[in-house]
Amino acid sequence: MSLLFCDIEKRFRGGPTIRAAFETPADRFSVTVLFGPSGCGKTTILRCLAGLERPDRGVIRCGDATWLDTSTRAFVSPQQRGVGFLFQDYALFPHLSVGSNVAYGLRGLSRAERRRRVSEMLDMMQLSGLERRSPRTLSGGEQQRIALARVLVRRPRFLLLDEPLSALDTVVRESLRRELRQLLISFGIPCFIVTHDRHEAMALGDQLMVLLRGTVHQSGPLDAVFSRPANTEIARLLGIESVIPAKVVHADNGLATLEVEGGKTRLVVTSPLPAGQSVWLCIRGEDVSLYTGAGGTTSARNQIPARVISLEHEGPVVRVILDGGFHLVALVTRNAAADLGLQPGAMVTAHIKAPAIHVVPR
Amino acid sequence: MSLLFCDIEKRFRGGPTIRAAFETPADRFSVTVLFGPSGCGKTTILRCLAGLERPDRGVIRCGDATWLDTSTRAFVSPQQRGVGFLFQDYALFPHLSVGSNVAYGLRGLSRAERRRRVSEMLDMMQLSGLERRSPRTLSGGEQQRIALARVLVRRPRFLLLDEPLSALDTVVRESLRRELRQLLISFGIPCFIVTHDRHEAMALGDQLMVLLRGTVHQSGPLDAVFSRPANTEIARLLGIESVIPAKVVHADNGLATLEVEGGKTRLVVTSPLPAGQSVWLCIRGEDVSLYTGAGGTTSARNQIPARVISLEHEGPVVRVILDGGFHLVALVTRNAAADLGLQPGAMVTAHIKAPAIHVVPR
Amino acid sequence: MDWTAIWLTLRLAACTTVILFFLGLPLAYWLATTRFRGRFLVEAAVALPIILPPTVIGFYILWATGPRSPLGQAYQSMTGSMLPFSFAGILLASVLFNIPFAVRPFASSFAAVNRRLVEASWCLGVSRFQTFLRVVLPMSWTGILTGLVLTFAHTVGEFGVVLMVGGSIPGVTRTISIAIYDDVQALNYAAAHRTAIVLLAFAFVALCIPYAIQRRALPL
Amino acid sequence: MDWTAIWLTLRLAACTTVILFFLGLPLAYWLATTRFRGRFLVEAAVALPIILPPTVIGFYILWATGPRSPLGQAYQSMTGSMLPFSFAGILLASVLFNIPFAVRPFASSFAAVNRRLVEASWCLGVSRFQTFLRVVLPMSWTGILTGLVLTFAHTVGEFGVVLMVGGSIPGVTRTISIAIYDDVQALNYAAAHRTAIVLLAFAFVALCIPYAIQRRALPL
Amino acid sequence: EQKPGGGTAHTSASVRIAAAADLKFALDDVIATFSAAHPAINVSVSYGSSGNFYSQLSNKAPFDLFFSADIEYPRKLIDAGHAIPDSLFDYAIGQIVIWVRNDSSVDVGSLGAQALNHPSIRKIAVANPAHAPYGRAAIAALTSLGIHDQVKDRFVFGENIAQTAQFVESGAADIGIVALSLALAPSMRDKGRFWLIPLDMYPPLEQGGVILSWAADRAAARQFASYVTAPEGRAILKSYGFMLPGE
Ligand SMILES: Nc1ncnc2c1ncn2[C@@H]1O[C@H](COP(=O)(O)OP(=O)(O)OP(=O)(O)O)[C@@H](O)[C@H]1O
Ligand SMILES: Nc1ncnc2c1ncn2[C@@H]1O[C@H](COP(=O)(O)OP(=O)(O)OP(=O)(O)O)[C@@H](O)[C@H]1O
Ligand SMILES: [Mg+2]
Ligand SMILES: [Mg+2]
Repeated sequence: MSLLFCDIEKRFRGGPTIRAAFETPADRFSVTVLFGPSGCGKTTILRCLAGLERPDRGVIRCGDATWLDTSTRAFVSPQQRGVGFLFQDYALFPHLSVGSNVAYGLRGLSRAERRRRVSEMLDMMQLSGLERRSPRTLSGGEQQRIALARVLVRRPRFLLLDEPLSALDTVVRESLRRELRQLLISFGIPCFIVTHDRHEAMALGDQLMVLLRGTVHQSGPLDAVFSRPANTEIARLLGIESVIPAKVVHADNGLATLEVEGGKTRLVVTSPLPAGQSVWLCIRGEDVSLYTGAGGTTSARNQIPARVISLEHEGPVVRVILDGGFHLVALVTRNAAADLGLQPGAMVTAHIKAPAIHVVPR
Repeated sequence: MSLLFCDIEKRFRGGPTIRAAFETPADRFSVTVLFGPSGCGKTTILRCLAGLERPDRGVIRCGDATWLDTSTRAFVSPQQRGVGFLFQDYALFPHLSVGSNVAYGLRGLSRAERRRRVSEMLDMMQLSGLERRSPRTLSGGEQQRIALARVLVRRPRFLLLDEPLSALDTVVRESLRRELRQLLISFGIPCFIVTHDRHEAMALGDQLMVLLRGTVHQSGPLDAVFSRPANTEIARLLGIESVIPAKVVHADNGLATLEVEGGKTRLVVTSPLPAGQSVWLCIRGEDVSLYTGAGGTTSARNQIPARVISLEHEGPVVRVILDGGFHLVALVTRNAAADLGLQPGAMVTAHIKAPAIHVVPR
Repeated sequence: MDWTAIWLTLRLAACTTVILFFLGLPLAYWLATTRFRGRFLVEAAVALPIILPPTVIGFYILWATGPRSPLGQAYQSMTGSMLPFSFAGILLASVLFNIPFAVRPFASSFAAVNRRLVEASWCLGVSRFQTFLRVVLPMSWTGILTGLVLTFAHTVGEFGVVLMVGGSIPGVTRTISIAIYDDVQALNYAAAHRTAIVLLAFAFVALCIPYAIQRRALPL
Repeated sequence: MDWTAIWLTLRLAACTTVILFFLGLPLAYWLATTRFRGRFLVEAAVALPIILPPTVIGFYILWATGPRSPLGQAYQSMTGSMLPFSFAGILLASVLFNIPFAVRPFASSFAAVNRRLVEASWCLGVSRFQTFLRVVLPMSWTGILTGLVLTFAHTVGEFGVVLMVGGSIPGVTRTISIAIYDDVQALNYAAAHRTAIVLLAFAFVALCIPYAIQRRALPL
Repeated sequence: EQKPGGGTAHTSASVRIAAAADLKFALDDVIATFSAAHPAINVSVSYGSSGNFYSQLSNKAPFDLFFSADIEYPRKLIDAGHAIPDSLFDYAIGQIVIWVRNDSSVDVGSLGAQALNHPSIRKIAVANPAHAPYGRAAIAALTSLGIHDQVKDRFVFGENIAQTAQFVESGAADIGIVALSLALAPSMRDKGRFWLIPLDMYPPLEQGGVILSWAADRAAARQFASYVTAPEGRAILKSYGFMLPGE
């Protein structure tokens, strides 16, 4: 199995130091998402992989080839790496037609062959007919696909995408999110995608690397990272809505009973922590179900009577802020909210399944 | 009652012509959202209101004052309009400290009074302690609040906000969305907000104006526009997921029975249309409820057996693509999907309440 | 070293720079902000002194300000003295001749100021003029510095125009460049070399200032 | 009209422009892209000819290319002829003197090319040189045109350096500006006026070209 | 009479002189001795090209006295009403020499005018005959010597006689025809050899002067002019290589 190995450090004068160490398969499809807030170094890592930025220290190896080794001063130029880079603003050449943009990187081929490959690629991207247009006259979504076509027509070993959807408006962005993943799958090459939108991360990625202040804080399969953030900061970043201080009062064979600080509420979670341990509880809004009236039999271990404090509409979902002895957030669909007759002041029962509560020791 | 009246037309050479005609109260709190895809003219309308752009034709009146009248060549400068404009990138003065930025527009006051107002405003915005910092060293959210403070400290008659949240990363954006609305309410002045994010529109607005290709296509109270888009294009823009061609086969006192084209499915909707009329049906994903097993008694008139084609995770919700004789999309929460055991191939029943289906004649 | 000439030259350069600071800023601001379609004509006119031979310019300035021209007569009836062959005369010539060296850097740095900031200031109720003073000027100081340094240094090095209009009168119109020229004419090469080296060193150091401050490559 | 002088001047301006096109582009590209910390020294050196009096420059060029200097001797042993008082001599002087008028607009238009486009080209496997030819050049043509027009027009108007190095030989080194000067010296004012008017008109029209094409003021 | 002039203060005893460049060394010496004899009169001088001075004086340049390299310019100034008609005087007659650097292989002393035809000569520096009187004299001399047509292709033209001297002195030109006064100047004297072209080979280079009509102190100006043309002045001029009118 061929691997991409990367262990680098890049310092900016007057800026932060950015460090990244990871390893991913280099020969089969997978999407690694670099996720983190603005300025955390996502773009910098991508640029180091492409050879556009020189790390101050470190090694990058791709299969047998050493792309960078600061100890031996080895450095392979961007031209030689055979990596495809999709820039945030697409960086289409404004003085060339769509066709010439796509053909731009195809050298050393006969004219006919080049034309064949370009039109094949444009077909594949549903861009045929646009060959002679200027990129300026096209919509954001079309521009994105042209940029992708320009990169993919060279059959790169890797694909690096820097916020591929952020230049688009929301309507287009949401529809292209799905298309993009399908497209990447169909090409079957390993990809790195930078984003600071967790919905985008979920929609596009397999692997997730969470960056904070220039350092990779957590990485692993998308699900694992999302359901088990390593600390509260990552948890908050990933969209956990309620982060509640609590203490373990009773531990029993993987199940722990906790008492929420300052309240009398007790919660059961799956956790091996000993009694007396102080923890943060992370509860995602979508893991909180709300019921009114008498609760029937249910698999949820935690049933918390709570009062609705406020409702906030957010697109298809409603964010319900609850007071159950502690601050709790639930996400429900609009018609669920209507069916339940949710109003500020209404009483509800919040159901939370034990495995859905994530415990971070503190 | 004092009104803001606007009826303008602005032509760009080689670009589109932008038209807007509307009227809003000018003396009490309300948030009008200008919503539309990129390039539809939202910013242009805001700039015309602020006096930064001169319409080619039209009238703007605010209360008794005529700000613009192209027939009499009347034009009131931006300085005289007393309007607060929040730019997309905040446009803080990089050579001034935070305190000086906020104090910038306060003229003709004593030094002490100016300082008092600035610190009062900074307190209100929870920015105290940042007075001496340079705007460059602050986070996006802080910058946004400073820009808002700079505008609000002058007590403007109107507030114009051009994509106030788009310069922020998603995590910050979502949390500030809520704060911003609270802040605007506390100042109680009429606001115009530009956005192309429908979640933002829902979270911030009272009134909605939908713009397409330079023209206001629909406007009204937020709920009304969202639940009754004037045409399919607006419906799609506002996030209606399924748009289905159908024909009225039976009309009965406000209730219509429709047959979906190419299928045998029949749906009941609330619509006064006569039999024989061809229509588009617009069904929002969040209005489709899914059930497995035997359906009990329910208020939903339409119960459609359907097969799950695919599932797409999008943050807290799962987008379920269904085949029920026609293409149907449902949005459900993650744990609802888990509880229902949704898998491609699974059979479910989709419940859609008749009033939730919007009918657009074609 | 001819200290009289050096002192005169510095005085001339300083006056030229100050005058072009005040004249050049509004002209440059107009060029950077106007939507007037014939702007390119004004820009071309501003750039003309770069192209025309200094002696030609000097010759015409001499005629235009001489006692037989309306301008010269007006000046004479107002001040009682003559423009050519006076400090005021070479100052006028030097100002005209240096317009592009001040106005072009000014204008290009004004144009580089984010228009959004200017509009933000207007919307905060601050007048156009106050906005210029409080936002545009402080944000384009490196460009203004470039223009001033170019103007100052170019005046120090100027030769043809001042020779024509000034007439090389010691202490009045005989600047350092003309002193070098006179030394060369008098075959006094050693003195010419000495003065030229000083001038070269000065010009180089002066030019280094804006380039060292301004990180990005400068527009001309 | 002195057609010999006009023809010679056009030839000189054309040769200077062509040479500075090929010399100036790499120098400007280096200036626009280098991270070398001493770049400002090179920039200052490039700008020096704007500041130094042309006659001083001409004087030193004459010494440096004369038959007793190493450069002059090398040239002589290679070509058998002399640099001063030849077309090659004034061409050399004119190229040196015009460096800033070509290189500064070139460099500032290169610096204005979006770096992202250059990097995109590299990532598409296209070498640095090819990227320059296929992306940077086509995207900065207005700046290059400005530089070429300035160089051409400035050579037409150049006077001091050519006077010092050229020796005013009709058809060889007597350019149009020198012809005007000679006419003025000979009190032949009518002819001088005629030629100067033509020169002025030419310079103005030439300058209008880049400014009219470039919508935004220069880099401004 | 208008009262021209820039910022200079006019004392009753001040004379401002515009003088042809070839007078540089001689006139400095004359002024020095004049000032020693008349300490009350303050004399200042600017040197330059006579053609330039003519344009400037036509625009009332603030000089009292003009020493031209060619008497034609003062005459024209009188015709135009800028100079006092009866103040015209001639003060010297220029002489020209054929000059080579010391390291030249051409033996100019024995070859005379034929030195210009020497095979090693590639460039001959001559003042521009279109406007420089020394240039006209040089061309006339070569014509009457019968070698003008053989050497004219090798001419390079100096803007004035000083630049012509600079061309040869720097070695850029191999030989040149320059003013005797320059050949005798301190910076040229030791660097080269010359051959004096006989006076009858070219029309006399009459150098004349004039007092300008706006001269503030005509008496002082006249006093200096007559000092130059008096025996003291003539002696100095002669020592710098000028012939004197009437000799
Ligand atoms: N050329 C540079 N010189 C100095 N500092 C830099 C440079 N490039 C990036 N930085 C700094 O390095 C940090 C990381 O930048 P980077 O662009 O990698 O962030 P990012 O995670 O991509 O952020 P965003 O989401 O805003 O694009 C930032 O603080 C930035 O200011
Ligand atoms: N100064 C201008 N000159 C020419 N065309 C312009 C100008 N300003 C805007 N336009 C054009 O007018 C249209 C509307 O522009 P506007 O900025 O108002 O759109 P918008 O709705 O704010 O879009 P976005 O969401 O991208 O900000 C666009 O097509 C734009 O290209
Ligand atoms: Mg980035
Ligand atoms: Mg906009």
